[in-house]
Amino acid sequence: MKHLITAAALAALAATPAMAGEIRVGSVAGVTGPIAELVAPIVAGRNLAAAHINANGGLLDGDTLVLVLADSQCDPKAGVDAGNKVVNVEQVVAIVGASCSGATNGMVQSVTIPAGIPSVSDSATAPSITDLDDNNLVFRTAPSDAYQGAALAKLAWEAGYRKLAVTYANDDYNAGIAEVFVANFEGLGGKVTANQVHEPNKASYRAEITTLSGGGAEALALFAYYGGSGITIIRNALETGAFGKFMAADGMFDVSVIEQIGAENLRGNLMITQSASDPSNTSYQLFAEAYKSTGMDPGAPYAAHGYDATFLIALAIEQAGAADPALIAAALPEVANAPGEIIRPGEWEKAKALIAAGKAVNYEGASGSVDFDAAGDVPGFYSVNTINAEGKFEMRFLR
Amino acid sequence: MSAMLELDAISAGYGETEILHGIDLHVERGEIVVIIGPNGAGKTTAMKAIFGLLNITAGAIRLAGEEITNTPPQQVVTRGVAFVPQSANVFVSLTVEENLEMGAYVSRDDPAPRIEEIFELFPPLREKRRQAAGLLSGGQRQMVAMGKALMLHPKILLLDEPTAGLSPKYRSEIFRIVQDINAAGATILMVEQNAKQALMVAHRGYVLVDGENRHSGTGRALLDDDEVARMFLGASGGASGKNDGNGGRPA
Amino acid sequence: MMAFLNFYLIPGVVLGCIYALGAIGISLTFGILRFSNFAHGDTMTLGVYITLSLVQFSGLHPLLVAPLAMVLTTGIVLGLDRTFYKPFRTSPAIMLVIASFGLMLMIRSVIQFFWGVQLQALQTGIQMPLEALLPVRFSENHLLIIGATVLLMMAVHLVLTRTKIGKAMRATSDNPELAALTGIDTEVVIRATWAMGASLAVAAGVFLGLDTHVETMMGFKLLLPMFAAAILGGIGKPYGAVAGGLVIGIAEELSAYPWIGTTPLLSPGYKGGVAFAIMVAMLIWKPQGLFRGRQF
Amino acid sequence: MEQYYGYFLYLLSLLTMGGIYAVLTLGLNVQWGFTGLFNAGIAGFFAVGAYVQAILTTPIYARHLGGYEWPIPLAMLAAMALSAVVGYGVAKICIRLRADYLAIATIGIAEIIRLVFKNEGWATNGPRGISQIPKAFEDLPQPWNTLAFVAMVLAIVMVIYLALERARTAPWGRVMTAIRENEAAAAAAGKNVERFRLESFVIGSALMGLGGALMAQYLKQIDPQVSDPLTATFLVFVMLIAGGSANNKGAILGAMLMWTVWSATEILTSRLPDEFAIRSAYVRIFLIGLILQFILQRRPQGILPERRPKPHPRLRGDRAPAANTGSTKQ
Repeated sequence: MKHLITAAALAALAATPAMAGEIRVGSVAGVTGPIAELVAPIVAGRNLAAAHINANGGLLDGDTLVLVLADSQCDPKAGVDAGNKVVNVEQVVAIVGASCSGATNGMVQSVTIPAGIPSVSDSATAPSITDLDDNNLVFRTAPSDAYQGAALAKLAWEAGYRKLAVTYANDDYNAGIAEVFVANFEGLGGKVTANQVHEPNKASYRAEITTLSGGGAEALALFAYYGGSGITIIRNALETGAFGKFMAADGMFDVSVIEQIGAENLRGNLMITQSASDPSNTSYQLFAEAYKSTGMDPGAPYAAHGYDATFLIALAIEQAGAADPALIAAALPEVANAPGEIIRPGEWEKAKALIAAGKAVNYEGASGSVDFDAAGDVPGFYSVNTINAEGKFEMRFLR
Repeated sequence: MSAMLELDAISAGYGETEILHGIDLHVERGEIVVIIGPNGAGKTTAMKAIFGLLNITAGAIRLAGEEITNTPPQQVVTRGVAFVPQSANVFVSLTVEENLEMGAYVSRDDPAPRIEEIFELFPPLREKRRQAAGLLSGGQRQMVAMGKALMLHPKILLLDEPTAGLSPKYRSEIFRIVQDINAAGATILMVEQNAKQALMVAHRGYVLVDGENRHSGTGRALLDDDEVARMFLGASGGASGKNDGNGGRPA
Repeated sequence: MMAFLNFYLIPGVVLGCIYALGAIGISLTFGILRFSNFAHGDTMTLGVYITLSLVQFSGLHPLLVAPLAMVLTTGIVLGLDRTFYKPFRTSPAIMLVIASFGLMLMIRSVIQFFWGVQLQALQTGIQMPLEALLPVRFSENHLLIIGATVLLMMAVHLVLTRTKIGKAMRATSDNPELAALTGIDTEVVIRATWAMGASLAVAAGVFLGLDTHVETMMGFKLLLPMFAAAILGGIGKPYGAVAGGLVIGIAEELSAYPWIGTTPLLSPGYKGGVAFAIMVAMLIWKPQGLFRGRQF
Repeated sequence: MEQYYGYFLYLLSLLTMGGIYAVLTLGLNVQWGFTGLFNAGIAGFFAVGAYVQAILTTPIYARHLGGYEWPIPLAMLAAMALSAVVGYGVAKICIRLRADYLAIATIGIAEIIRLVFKNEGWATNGPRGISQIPKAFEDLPQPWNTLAFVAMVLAIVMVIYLALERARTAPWGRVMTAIRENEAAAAAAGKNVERFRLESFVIGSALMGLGGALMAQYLKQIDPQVSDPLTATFLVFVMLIAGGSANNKGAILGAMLMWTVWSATEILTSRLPDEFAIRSAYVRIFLIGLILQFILQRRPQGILPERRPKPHPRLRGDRAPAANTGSTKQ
């Protein structure tokens, strides 16, 4: 037993304080747990931003930005624990994360707000985060899903749908977005013929789909994670012939949807909204080009948001002129919002020079223009993705 | 020629509790030997000790002259000892036939001919051969259990209270069967509560009290012994277990 | 009526087949090694990933390489048994339960480490129902799954009733003490149990992978329904596990059928609870299970 | 200096979580350690406690039941009480089940409880959970609020410990041990075995509810994921077994130690080279599994093995022959 204790003590000692020339930022994510497959590309986005910064002069006087990964397991217990570790042991000056809304809510309320550490979440979309009494410490580059549900409802209406069936996975993200979607679609005059929750991770949804198809809906609005239940539902719906057309939000945005169902079955039949900036936009293209080096799809949900959150924190550190949490928190809106010279993904050297010269900068991110409002939220920008002739997602920005 | 089975000053028990304190016992080829004694005297423990089911702390057990002290049960079976426990002694969800087959598990030979022989010995089992053993009556189960034990022509058969819980009719039936299989050549060591009937079929008997030998002798002699009669053959067999050490050994 | 058959009953049967195959292993382990094996679901996942790698390597149909995956998985499971379960053969069941819990974490993290957490597929595209059978909607995969399950069940039945080791397995599951007294080599029986349980779990996992997709939590997600099936059928009763699996699979699907009016009888949000409710009810009112399994 | 202050705060967080888990392990120790009741549905009672605490204390919020704004201690008592009531209900129907069956029944019930919390959104805000849960002492300045909360948790652990130690050595506890060891003998000695088991189950459940109430405060946020069986049931068993089941000190030690292992292994694995960045999380889970196996094989009775209270005088006489099963027919 002594060995175990010794090992734990060594572990604690190994976590030496930030060495000279090193500035630590927490990277808290649900690496294991129910949405592990969604988290990997997001963390890659964060790491890419850190790599860009370190390759182009680093922070302040050439300090290295070190992202310290901690696992929030998508569970508030683990989120709080991860927050405690990065804040107290790793002595980070800011945090990106912590993936799921529940884990984020726990982490910020229990750890980072009391400790005065700013955090920028890249994927927590619950509206409850807006309501927190956060001393202006909690930011997010992921828009509250209040926006996306509305965007998708409008899109559905404009696409000519009047009667839709809705089903959503029973998790914090999908339940929220479905609720907003239904309210907005009905507000526009549309009819929701069936609105049904489903339990994720089941092997078959044929029974649910059959019930949903009863009301003569023109399409199925599907709010789910692709891995949890989304792909299975589309597959079952096509196989049973219950639905041929689908609308979905960004939990479904992944190439594996095309790979598994087959492009020929989905072309013209699937629309997926996604929180993203204009793909014709320079910022997104810069990011997408660089992200390819990770071997993953730059369009993966919230990968761009992960990049932006990390880049913003770095800019704020630069702007603050010191690795000081309070100053970083204050600087975050300054570097994110107008006025200032536009900075895009990868343009670290330029930003560093401008800040050094005392000029204002305004980051225009890969995921959108990331302008924080008073609550630390960003407005939603969405694109819609359909499947093109080559069997790839084709992105169209929604204005 | 050495005895078929010999227990030489065996001490054994469960964990730290010693139950047998130096038991001596021997069974000769072709004998029926019965162990009687009050509750908690260590009768079943002695059986389990022979079978390698508990830890023997002192003494030696020899089977036809070879030592088998603390040999694991599977090897004891291979060496030719078969044990029929008091309860749960058949595989209830297996058929009668399959139960018998399992009795020959350690052998590589085809068990079918021997199964037929067993049916000769226990005719009622033949018509129930495809029935699950769990559906049989108590007496028939006991037959299955004994048949299973006899599958490999064991050198010695250990029976733990074969008549426990049976009706008087079946009880006599079982004792008759015990004599039959003995006549067919099996050596038998059994533990019994029905001391009187058991001693009548047995060649010899042992009386265990509190984990020690108290009496021994031929079945007839023990039946005639006043002390034994008072202890076990009277109105209340079990209640007299309190009897202490000065109860008088045979002179 | 056709809708009931096509969209509720047939999917229920397919799901039931998958549960049934998985539950046999749980039931046998429970009966013979006498503990609830929490690592069973992740053993299934491991087998599916091995199959996936074999498919990617050979380009053959998953069902063709599955037997090899069964053999490989069995080998791994036997190694794990030696290292992690054997020291506890005579310990209280809780030690084995906890050991299996630790093993569950270990197997899963190894899978996640080597294969990653991204979704993968044994087969891509969708499968339309076979024309010839319409209006009954059976897709090719579903026929394959049901057919292969029937074949496997027959194989299991033959092994258990016609071979010496199979009978010894049933005997040991019935009464382990008596089995030892009879001279049955418990270690051999245990190895056979692992082999059968793991192979069937791999088959179940591959079927699930064919019907849906492959991911690292797939087996774990099936664990509790499989437990429910094993309990329902009676512990240590392989045939019971099959019946239990089918009942639970069908019940889950039918719980969403609009028996009264036009809305599902039970909100699909509670679908996962159906298996547990059946299981708890069974434990309370008929703890020996449908097939008179061992009672503790 | 700064970093040592940080370590100190992390240590406090380990003590807090360890302490909350200690409440759970002590509850489990009453059920499993003393009485041998294999309750694998800890997460269910834990969740009941957590949700009761959250609903009773949070300010009014449109998306879930609330607005009662009870004082924190009162809500904690209510959380215990309701968990006890649920525990009574579960025990009433399941208590006669043996070992593994009880385990599986309670797992099923805990999952059903979780589904209820997840699906009855009007009361619980469904999967999004309840946020902004008031926490004891949170108005104090940092670090005093953290210290005060740790002190409260540890004081609660201490009180439970003392109470359980008393119970363990009292006749009640000795009867429990007797029931675990040999139910028939206990019953033969005239003990109403079922009632004792029921009492033990209810007491354990109440403690698990209290653990939930503390956890809700500490996290300030709960959702159905909090009662994930992995971290809310199995981990608790692991802690108790590692610490030493039927030993109250062992239960506390196991909770503290295993939580430290659970949490601190990440500090090790996050140091792995970059290409392992994400995969390190899996390595960590693997390590936890391995450590568990190590403890099980090397120290199966736990770090602090059970210390037996003296057997109950009325049961002692009956034990010896009963242990010799088979040789006697009662």
